[in-house]
Amino acid sequence: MELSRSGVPSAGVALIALAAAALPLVTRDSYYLDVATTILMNLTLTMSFRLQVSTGQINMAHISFMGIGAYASALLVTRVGLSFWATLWIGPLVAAALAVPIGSVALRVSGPYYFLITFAFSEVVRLFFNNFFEGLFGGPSGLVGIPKPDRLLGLAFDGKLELYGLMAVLCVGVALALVRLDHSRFGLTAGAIRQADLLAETLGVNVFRYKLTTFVLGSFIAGLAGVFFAHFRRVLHSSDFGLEPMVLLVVFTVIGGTGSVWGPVVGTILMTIASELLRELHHYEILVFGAVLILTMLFAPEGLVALPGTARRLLRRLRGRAPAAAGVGLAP
Amino acid sequence: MSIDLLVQALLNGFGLAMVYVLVALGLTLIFSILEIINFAHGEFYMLGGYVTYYAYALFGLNYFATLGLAILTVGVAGVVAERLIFHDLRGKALNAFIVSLGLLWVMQAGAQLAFGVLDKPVPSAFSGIVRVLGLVISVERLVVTLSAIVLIVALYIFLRLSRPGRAMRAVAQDADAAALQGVNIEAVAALGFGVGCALAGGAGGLLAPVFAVSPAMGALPVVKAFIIIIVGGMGSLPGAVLGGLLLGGVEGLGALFMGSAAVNILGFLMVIAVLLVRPRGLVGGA
Amino acid sequence: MRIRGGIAAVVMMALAATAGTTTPGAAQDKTLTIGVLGPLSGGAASYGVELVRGAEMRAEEINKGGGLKVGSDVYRIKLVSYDHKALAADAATAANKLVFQDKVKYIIGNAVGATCNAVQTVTEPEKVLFSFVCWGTSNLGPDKPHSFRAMLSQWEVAEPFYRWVKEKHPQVKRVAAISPNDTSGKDTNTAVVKALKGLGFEVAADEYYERGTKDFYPILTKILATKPDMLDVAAAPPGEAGLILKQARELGFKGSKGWTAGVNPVTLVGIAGKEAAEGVWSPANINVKSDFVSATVRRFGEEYEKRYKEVPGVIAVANYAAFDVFTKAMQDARSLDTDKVLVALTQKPFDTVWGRLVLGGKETYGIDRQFLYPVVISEIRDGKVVDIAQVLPAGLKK
Amino acid sequence: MLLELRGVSRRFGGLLAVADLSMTVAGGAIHGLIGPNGAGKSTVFNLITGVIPLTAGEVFFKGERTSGLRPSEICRRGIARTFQATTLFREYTVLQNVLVAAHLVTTPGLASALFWSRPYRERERRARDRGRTLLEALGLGPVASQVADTLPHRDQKALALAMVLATGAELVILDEPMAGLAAQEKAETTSVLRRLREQGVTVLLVEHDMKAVMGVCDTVTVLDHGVRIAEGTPREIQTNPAVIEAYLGAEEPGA
Repeated sequence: MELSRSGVPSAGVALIALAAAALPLVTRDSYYLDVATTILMNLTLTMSFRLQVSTGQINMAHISFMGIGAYASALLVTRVGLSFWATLWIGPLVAAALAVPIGSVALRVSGPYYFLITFAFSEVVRLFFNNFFEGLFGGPSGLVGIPKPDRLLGLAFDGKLELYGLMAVLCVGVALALVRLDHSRFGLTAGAIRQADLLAETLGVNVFRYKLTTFVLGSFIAGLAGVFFAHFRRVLHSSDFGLEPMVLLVVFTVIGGTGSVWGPVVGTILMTIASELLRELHHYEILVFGAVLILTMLFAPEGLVALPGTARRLLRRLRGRAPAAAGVGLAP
Repeated sequence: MSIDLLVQALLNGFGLAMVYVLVALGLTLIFSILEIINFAHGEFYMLGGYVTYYAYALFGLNYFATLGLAILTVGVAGVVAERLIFHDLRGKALNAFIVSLGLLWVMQAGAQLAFGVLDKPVPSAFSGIVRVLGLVISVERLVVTLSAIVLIVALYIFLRLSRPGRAMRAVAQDADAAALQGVNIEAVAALGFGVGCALAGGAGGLLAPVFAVSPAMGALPVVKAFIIIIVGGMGSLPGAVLGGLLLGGVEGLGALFMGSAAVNILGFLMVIAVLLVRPRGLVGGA
Repeated sequence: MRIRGGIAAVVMMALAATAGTTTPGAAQDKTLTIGVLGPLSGGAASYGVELVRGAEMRAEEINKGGGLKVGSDVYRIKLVSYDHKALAADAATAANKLVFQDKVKYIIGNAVGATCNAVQTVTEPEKVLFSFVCWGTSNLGPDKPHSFRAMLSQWEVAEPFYRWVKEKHPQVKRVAAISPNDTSGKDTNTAVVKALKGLGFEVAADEYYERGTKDFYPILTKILATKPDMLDVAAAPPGEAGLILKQARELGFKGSKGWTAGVNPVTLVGIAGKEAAEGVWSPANINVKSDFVSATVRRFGEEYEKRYKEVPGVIAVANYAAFDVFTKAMQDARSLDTDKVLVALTQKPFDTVWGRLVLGGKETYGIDRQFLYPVVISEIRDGKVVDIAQVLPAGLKK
Repeated sequence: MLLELRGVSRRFGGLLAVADLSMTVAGGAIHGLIGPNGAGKSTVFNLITGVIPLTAGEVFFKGERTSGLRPSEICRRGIARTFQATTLFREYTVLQNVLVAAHLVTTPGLASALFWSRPYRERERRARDRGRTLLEALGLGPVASQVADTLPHRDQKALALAMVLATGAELVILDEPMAGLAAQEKAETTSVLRRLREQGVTVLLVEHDMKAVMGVCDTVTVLDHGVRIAEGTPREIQTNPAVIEAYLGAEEPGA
């Protein structure tokens, strides 16, 4: 990772932008646009999740901040009458503001403890939306009747295409910011923390503050995705921000690979498409997915993005003892 | 609110706590040895439940023999899982998370495929209730709790006195040092994973007659187990027992004062509170 | 390497097996694709699976009988069913796939309240007819003219049920209701409480538990302390209702028992045990094996059990009936156009496995989109469901 | 006094690893800390740099209390250290390692990192130039773009030293800088230490190589079982009976 050369990462973002812009030229099928919008929304979530993974945090409450942004925006629009274009910024700010105390508490512990305390936080948030202030959050029935984004600069956002376009702009913006961050000094230090946090700390890096910064920044981005989600789906339910969708985010990210920003991109796109293709299989879908997860982690432990390198290594190893392996394989 | 009601509520909470402690001990044993969190732990509990359903409810095997069979079967399944997919993942938390999640999905969908989607009843082996000072205790739950305590004590003795048990503790404390002293890490890891799963299987077997069995039954105990080991302290047996009693007590009492659905938030708040005050859990070491 | 190769082989076999199940037979006739949604994996899977099976059986019957004759055309029915894992966002995506990818005009079957709202954001603007078994008043209304509830809800059932209890069992004065903490549960308890108050009962408790709960001792201790004469496991699914009754008995409860929104008494009896399930009254239970049900229902039950090795619950029957009603309406309309079918649906009663069925509910929902059919009140005696009375929901009497 | 420890203690369970230790390090000196295995030398380093909390006592740096601060804050005040088992950012190149270490000197703000403004890029360029200069000075110039994990042991040691220096610390604490080095390499390290002293950097080191310690240090403190048993010039220490006793009594005298 050479610091100054911004050409490679920017080219990657440009590629995403180009692909996103090209899709409507290929198809305007509502279903494809819907899936593509979902992918872009998930991309902002997985990329910001990876930002936290890059400093060694597996933040299981990431999706809660999406929920906080979503509920905040939905309520501000329906109850207070604010414009979507205002809550598009207020929602993420609310999420980020709540991330400061929650992150400060959670980051006092690390490793599996951090994982479990963030899981506890996410359940607290989900159960809160589900069981408290029912008049406000809709309780177990969910929040319905959330309007689509209002007009902006003469543009109406009532069609799938416009919503897709909006999400594409948000996603490319987030990707650009995250790629720059990853290839900047900030990203360098973040990676150093992941490799040896104590060494970084003794060299003057305030590890806590770095982690908190990525936590809050990640939560802001999750909140942004949440605001969009609320006005795109127009129905909110606490389970949309529970363990299951969170687990999927982790799966997307890790299957793609956490080594670079492109891992989550590959993972999210491939897995979302695969899951749409397998939707008909009912519970066989999770059977297949489960098997894929296990095999991927066994044969491509660094994720799909790192697969070419892993495969080369594996091939070399296999070639070294190929005859023996064949013999063993045939044994009863 | 009468004292009777408070005591009964507390008793309710403690009623099944020891079974969840068993699940938690399995989870924490695996964590200590392999440094991974096994998310499919609840699915091994589910497997124990189905072994009980088939052996006890369908074939009429003796209740305690069935329990032994559940422990053994699930233990063997655990060893197989470790050898097949977990043995390379020592300490790789994120990869192990994904792999165990995959295993969870495969096992859950596999159970739906093999055993059907509906809840399957397992008849109670013990019926009736004991009334003491106006308090109600179900004989079934009493037997279950006592069996769980016996298993916990057995685990304690195994870890303290037996050779493989001591090897597990040595690996849990310092794997490198244990390896230098000639402990076969590979074997200990496989056995440890097996014993951990066997504990979950035993818990599943114990609760099968109390709760019936279904493919998704593993989710609940594993969440409780997480809370228990965090509150008690990872890797600590007394800590898990303490965590189990605390969680049971809080949930039992909480149900009196707030909506039962909202009670679930208490356990998680307890996790956050404990980690704030004692990041290594109530009984966890430095 | 050998062991890993083993897993790979098993996975490949699983993949091959699943691939085989997805290819439907080719047909010369025109094809009518109908969608089914539901949770097909995870904790709520039993609902979705019953929906799919009910639809599957009716669709197959039609296909075996030479297809569906609509006007001058004959259609073979093709079912497409998607799993939404009980998640609202996933349900919206799945509905999008049905409507825009599979070009489905009819979605017959969905469960879990929050997902219905999400699906409706897709189906209503596209005029796709959507029937479901979700409870919740918000799912039916004049602003949702293309949405139907294919199963009686407690808004239809609770009042006649408790009127019957009041008449036949006057000793019952205080009733406690317990439901899961979700849309169906909230709605059921609300309807039950309204019926109870209207009929002069006392509401001893109105409690909710988190879905997936297994240990009901804590909540039951609280409920039983209010000394109810009758415990209504209102919207609890069979497994959980069984556990509640079993544990209530252990805690010394000896009063009457009801199940306003019963769905599968066989599972309930299995889990509660014969003793704890003895005497449960329900206005919604259906036991396809009972001597009291019609020959068609019994045949359905036998066929279902033969195919799926499980006993059907009320959801399977409801979706079987819904499929029947919608296909009959297509034939009546002599068209697949949803506007015309919509008219045909509300014009006259249908003869179904439930008996006479009409679409009503305007008093409650402001629009006639609720399936109304006779309510059979049953009692569980020695582990068997015995039908003891038939009452008609308000809207069916006309 | 640059560094002062007042009554510092650290307890691990039942074991008192450091007992009521008071000592001072003078500015501009090379100060050695020696003692048999298990004497508590590394623990003292961990206490000074805030890696583990003190059980009792206080640490002052340039007259200000530093005990109780985060390690990063202590580093910001001017104390940097190496670890006994050489720790590096193994996936990073040599230059990247130094850039992370130079973090304090060139603090990058989040906003500037996001927008890659001109001042930000300018500062980055200066940081890299500075890093290269430092690497050249320590003989690591040719391997600057090599991944740290692939370096030979000698270069890893040198890189650890370079990173400590890159922080701009006034006091550098070195935990066995010569362990595993050949005689020739040890001599190079010794001369680097002397050069640092010339530039006004204070050095506190733990080292097992007695010859090297006695050759380069101005002052030597001797620890045994967490207690200070002697302090003085190398000559005084070599003849101190308590020190000789401690080393003879130990299983493994310092090489």
